[in-house]
Amino acid sequence: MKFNVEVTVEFKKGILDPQSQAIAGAIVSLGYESVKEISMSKRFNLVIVGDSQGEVEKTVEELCKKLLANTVIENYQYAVENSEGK
Amino acid sequence: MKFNVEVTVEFKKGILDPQSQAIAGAIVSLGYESVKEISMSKRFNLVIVGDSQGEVEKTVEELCKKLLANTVIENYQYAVENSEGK
Amino acid sequence: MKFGVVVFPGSNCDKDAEYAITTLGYSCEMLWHKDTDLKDVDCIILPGGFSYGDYLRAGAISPFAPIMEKVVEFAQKGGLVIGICNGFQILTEVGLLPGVLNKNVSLKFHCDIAPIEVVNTSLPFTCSLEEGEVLDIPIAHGEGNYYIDSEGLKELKANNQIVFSYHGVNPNGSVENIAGIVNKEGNVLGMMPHPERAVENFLGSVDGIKIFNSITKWWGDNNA
Amino acid sequence: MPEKYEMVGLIASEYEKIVSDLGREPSELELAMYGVLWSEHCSYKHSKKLLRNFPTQGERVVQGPGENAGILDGGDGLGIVFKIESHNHPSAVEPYQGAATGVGGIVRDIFSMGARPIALLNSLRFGHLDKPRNRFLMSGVVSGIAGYGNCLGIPDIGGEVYFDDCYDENPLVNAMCLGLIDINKIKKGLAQGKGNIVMLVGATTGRDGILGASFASANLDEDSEEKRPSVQVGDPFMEKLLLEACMELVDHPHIVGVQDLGAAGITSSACEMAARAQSGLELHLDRVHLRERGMNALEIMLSESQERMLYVVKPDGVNDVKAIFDKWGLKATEIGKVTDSKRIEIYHNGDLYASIPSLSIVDGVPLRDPQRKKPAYLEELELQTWENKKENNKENNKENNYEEIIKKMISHENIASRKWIYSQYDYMVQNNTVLRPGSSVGAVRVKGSKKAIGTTVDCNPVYPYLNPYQGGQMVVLESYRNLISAGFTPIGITNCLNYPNPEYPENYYVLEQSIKGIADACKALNTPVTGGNVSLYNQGINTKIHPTPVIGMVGIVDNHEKTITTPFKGEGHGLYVIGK
Ligand SMILES: Nc1ncnc2c1ncn2[C@@H]1O[C@H](COP(=O)(O)OP(=O)(O)O)[C@@H](O)[C@H]1O
Repeated sequence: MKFNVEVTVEFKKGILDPQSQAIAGAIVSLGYESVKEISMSKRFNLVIVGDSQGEVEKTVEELCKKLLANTVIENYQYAVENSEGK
Repeated sequence: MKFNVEVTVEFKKGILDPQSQAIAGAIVSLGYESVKEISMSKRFNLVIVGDSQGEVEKTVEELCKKLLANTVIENYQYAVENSEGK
Repeated sequence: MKFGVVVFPGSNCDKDAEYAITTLGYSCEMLWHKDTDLKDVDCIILPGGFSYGDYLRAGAISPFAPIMEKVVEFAQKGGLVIGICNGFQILTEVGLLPGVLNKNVSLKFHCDIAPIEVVNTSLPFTCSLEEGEVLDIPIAHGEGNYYIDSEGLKELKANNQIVFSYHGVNPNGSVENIAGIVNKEGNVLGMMPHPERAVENFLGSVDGIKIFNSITKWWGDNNA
Repeated sequence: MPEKYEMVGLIASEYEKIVSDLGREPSELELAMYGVLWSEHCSYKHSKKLLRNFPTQGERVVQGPGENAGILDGGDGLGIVFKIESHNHPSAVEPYQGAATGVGGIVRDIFSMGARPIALLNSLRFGHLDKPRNRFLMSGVVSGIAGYGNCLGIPDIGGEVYFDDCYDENPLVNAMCLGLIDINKIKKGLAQGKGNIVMLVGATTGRDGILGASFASANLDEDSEEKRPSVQVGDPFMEKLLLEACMELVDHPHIVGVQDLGAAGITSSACEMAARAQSGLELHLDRVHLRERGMNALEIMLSESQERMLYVVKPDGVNDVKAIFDKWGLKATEIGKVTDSKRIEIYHNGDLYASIPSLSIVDGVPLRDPQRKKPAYLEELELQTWENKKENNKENNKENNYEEIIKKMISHENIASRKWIYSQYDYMVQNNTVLRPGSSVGAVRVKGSKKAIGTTVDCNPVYPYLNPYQGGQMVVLESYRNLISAGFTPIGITNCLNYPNPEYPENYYVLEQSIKGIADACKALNTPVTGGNVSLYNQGINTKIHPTPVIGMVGIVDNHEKTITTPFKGEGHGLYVIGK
């Protein structure tokens, strides 16, 4: 079965995020006063084959820990969806 | 009114994204054969105030074009949601 | 002739550009990003560095600096503008040059002295160089991988807009080994290599001088 | 249940000293402040006595140990400011950010003195690269150094890397920076003059890196994963702005003192600045510009958020300082003032949270004098005779296919080309680089003159391991040889002493012996020590590092055209071996 997986990786709360800060600064200097907050994160879209949702989730969990997220400073979240089930 | 906005910026199809490629390569070398595709994108979460959904969408559209995406190589998508309506 | 070097927050080759220009005996004004006065300069240099930290994309935030509105106007009127490294990235982001500069295929910053070949000698920036001549010019960048779609590339070639190409090794994966291009009109140059770093023998090369001398020669010929 | 002083890394006798210095039990904040300032990392309690062996004087020494960085007289009013620092434990946990913030910290040390940074170097140690984790660490560390230094526009002109199993659990990341200053414009970390204003400038203060100093003062163990939040994230862009703003203030007559915020954040900078000036400080934490809401006094005082500095300014200068930082898009906040109470007084929302004698917290730690014991392996080595050494060598040298041997040697990770590393560093920015990485020393020209400054970091850890005293000497001699063979006159050193846990007598013996070796070599060569850094507790569960005293030596030459590069210059030239 094929699964569509969406992983989001973002900075942990309280960790300095210079990139989002710089973007926020640019938005201010562009004069968009209506923008109150901005934060940036990474998203990964994967297609994974597997026999079960559980098996794929295990793979994703490992991938996040080993590769996609730097768990020292980042958190990750993911959603796994059977693409054939629809 | 306050709106939650989620913007996704990704490489256009057919344009080589060295970062996604490197991640794909790393996944192969880690031995995850079940992973068939991977692509990476940037996600921005914004809080914007405005009188109407339409007004906010206009702001977001401008921001994407001017700053958040480089439309030569990137596409963007967004979703605007009234956070007070709920 | 008078050069102007723009100082963005995070520029770090602004002083090197000034040093090269003044060492070669030309005059130089520093242009602060918040100002809107171009101080009557004849050629504007957008220097290397990490303007606004290169956050989001290299050069993405600089187009909104107040000075840039004037720089764009100046360029559109035919004024000479050179973007070196980060300056090249800014020129593509602000739309004065086509294409974009992606991350190096190695995903790593790369520093070296790179041989580059002169492709077009009909420009103010190259008029005293020879076609096919190879210059040794330092490179130092993480996002120098020039990309343009095939339509755009055709147009670049048709208009003879490719100015420099890497000779031998392509250090970053750029399309057609492109190291520098001009706009259609030929007055805005963007290049990843740093000619301002090749102006004294002990620095490893003096080939950068040839580029500065071309510009001043062209200026002299056209404004005498 | 551990005692409350144990929770902050202190021992019973230290706690007693605190109670006696204060004349009462410390408050929670006071104890935490003592905990970080009396940690090994900040107090040098295990090494201070040993460091007294170093020669710190000489006709060229303008500033010896004790300030943010040392300064040597380069002639004609030129001050050469330089220092080396370790960022070992943070790099073991998060290699990119650990190494990046290591660079950020050492660069701030240089420009807080008023000097413009002109060169970076780094000295790295990892376990062998056949282990994926070591490859991960090395590539993270190298890109962290590159990411930070390149953005600042300071050329990275040299370094060294060495691989050995002993660094498997505990890699070493030492960064060195050099800067130039007009000798009449030196800024010091002094909080002088009652009524002068204390300003916190640069980045906002967040919860990152709280307790980093005590993290550096313990072994790396399984819990290190849990200690992860103590890793800080660097923002080189912010540092570049801070650097330029500070450079603009170098000439300002109203600046009294400057210090960067490093380990232990506001606590260490404020206390050290007051102690040096024998003054007191009154700080109001509610004025500190915070990144996160709801931070308490303890978190603010111990935050190790990067890219911040403390300025002491005469009241008339406050507006100028604000204007210059504003020009660069940075915040400068008045957080307190200098007093003559000789105490550090910390207020939060009007309440007094701490009142500590500045000399007690900075210099009051009882110095330790641990047991020494010669390690058994050294005794054994000494018993080996020349004869049985030769026998051993025969065993190893069965292979006599020289081509094979040479191929094996040049492809060995400790000998192979380092270009993979240094091509990631911008080593040409600033237009001064005379000798690039790939030469035996790095060198930069001094603009406006023909002078060049040559510099090198070296340490072959095998020598101090096999013979701590002579090995210490040999490390200094290697740096010296590198400089003179490139045409420079060596004039002084900084050093980074990377050692395992000093509480073991064997480790302490080795530390003491190698310091004596370094000191004696420096005396003989007239290369005084102007500063350095001590990083103890470099060991893991199964391994401990070899003694690794990294020497950063500086030399000068009057004409940069007289420097000598390493490559062969032409066919037919003779080859000579000089010396014994
Ligand atoms: N970590 C590093 N950073 C920068 N340059 C380095 C680093 N490691 C090695 N180099 C450079 O590579 C060259 C060779 O290094 P090494 O094998 O350690 O030589 P040496 O025998 O001179 O110590 C030197 O020029 C050195 O400056």
